[in-house]
Amino acid sequence: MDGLTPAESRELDQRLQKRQVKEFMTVFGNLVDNCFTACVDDFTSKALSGRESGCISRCVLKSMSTQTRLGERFGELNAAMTAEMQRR
Amino acid sequence: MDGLTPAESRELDQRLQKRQVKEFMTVFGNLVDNCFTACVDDFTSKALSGRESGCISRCVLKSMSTQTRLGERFGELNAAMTAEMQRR
Amino acid sequence: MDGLTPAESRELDQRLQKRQVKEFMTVFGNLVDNCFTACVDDFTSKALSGRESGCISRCVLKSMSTQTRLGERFGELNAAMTAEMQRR
Amino acid sequence: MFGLGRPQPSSAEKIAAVENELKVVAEMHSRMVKICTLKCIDKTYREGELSKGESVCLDRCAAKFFEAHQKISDQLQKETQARGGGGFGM
Amino acid sequence: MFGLGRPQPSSAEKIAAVENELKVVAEMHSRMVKICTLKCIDKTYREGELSKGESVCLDRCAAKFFEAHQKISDQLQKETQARGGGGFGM
Amino acid sequence: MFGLGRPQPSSAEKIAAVENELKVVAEMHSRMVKICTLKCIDKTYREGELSKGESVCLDRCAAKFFEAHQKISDQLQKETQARGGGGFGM
Repeated sequence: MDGLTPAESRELDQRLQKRQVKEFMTVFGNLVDNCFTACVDDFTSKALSGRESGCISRCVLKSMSTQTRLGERFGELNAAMTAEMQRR
Repeated sequence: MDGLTPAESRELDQRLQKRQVKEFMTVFGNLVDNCFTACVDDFTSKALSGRESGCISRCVLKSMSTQTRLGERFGELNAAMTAEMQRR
Repeated sequence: MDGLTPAESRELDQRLQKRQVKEFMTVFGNLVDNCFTACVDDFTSKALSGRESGCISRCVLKSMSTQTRLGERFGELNAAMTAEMQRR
Repeated sequence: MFGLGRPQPSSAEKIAAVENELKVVAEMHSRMVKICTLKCIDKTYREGELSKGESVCLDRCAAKFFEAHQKISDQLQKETQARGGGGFGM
Repeated sequence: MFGLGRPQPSSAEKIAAVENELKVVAEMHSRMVKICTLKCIDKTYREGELSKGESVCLDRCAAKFFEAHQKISDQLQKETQARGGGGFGM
Repeated sequence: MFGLGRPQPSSAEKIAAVENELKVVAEMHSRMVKICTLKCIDKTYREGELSKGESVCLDRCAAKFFEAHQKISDQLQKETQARGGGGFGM
């Protein structure tokens, strides 16, 4: 995992930034899919109703909290697993 | 979006062509998934029945019309959104 | 499909190896998704129950057999289709 | 989508930027097709043509999808700023 | 799949063509596994081995999947030509 | 994940290895979010905040997901060795 020269680190950083942008787009896309699927079901009008709009807002908020909470758990569990594997 | 030199445009065109091929493959794959899932449910034989075959044909036709119609709407809505964002 | 020089073959081999790794990761990921979704449904505890654990084991076994069996069928059908297309 | 003002990009950067923009648009398009097909199209496929009801549903679904997309994008930007950058704990 | 006759491809083009062909086949394989697992495998996983019924179902599902794939590919080519190229409004 | 002991990798190889490792981790993360959202979050979205029940469910789902992931990875390695390499008929 380590032992990279400064030039290698810089190259790696750039790639990781690209990856982060890509991942953000995926998270965003999944969020749109999720919240639209869960909240929009009435196609008698072409504008979002108040109910749909509110549902989407709450869905976005809850999805962000979910993402944050699971991100924390993932970090902890991944650290524990990595430590475990190095002990083996 | 603009300000590209001719060489850059050519390079871009090539990449866009590759992208189009890739997108076509995705659309095609989704169509197969969709129509197979919706139309094939009888596994007492290894050949498509007349009913399944007909269902798949209609599914392909309807999917193409859906793709076309949504493509038009997408173009209009995207143009409107772009115009809106430039006005901001 | 053929007519590659040795250097081209070597380059191709490397790419194919990368592809295989990538495909293995996808298969593995789908298997985790599948077996977790099918087997884990009780969130009153944070450790897998005996029932869940057993279900996952059997799911992995069955998924491997499925993969193998469908791999064989795919090979046969693909060969037949290729032969058919060359006859046209 | 997330317009960034930067000076003098290189040739490769310009191409990558246009390419990326188009990729974002293409993905949005593909998501819309998937979701609106699911919401509007009768899965029995008794007919090969779009019914009047399905056509209207697709049009409205497309409009709602764009509205929702914009709304979510705005809200996300606001929330992310409020929470101080990072966003999503990523 | 969509055979194109072109003269004298370069080294990189030849490799890309083989790679692409294999990618198309790999994707088809992966779609087939997903869809036939869904159609044929009992989701309770009470057994770790394929039952006779599941095995036969997988074989038939694979055959039907290939037939449907071919059928759809042919129909799409015909329709696209009839509608004059572009296809899908893409 | 599948640690391979190899001598003296080149610069490009080292970068690709780190990148790949991170990609594997990112994909696992994204799968976990998808699956645990599905298992734990009430789809009516009557509330914008996680309920106590949902929060606890997410924590446990994450722990179970890791355990299952590890378990499946171990089993797969064992089975693949037992079946003599190839695995999955790939």
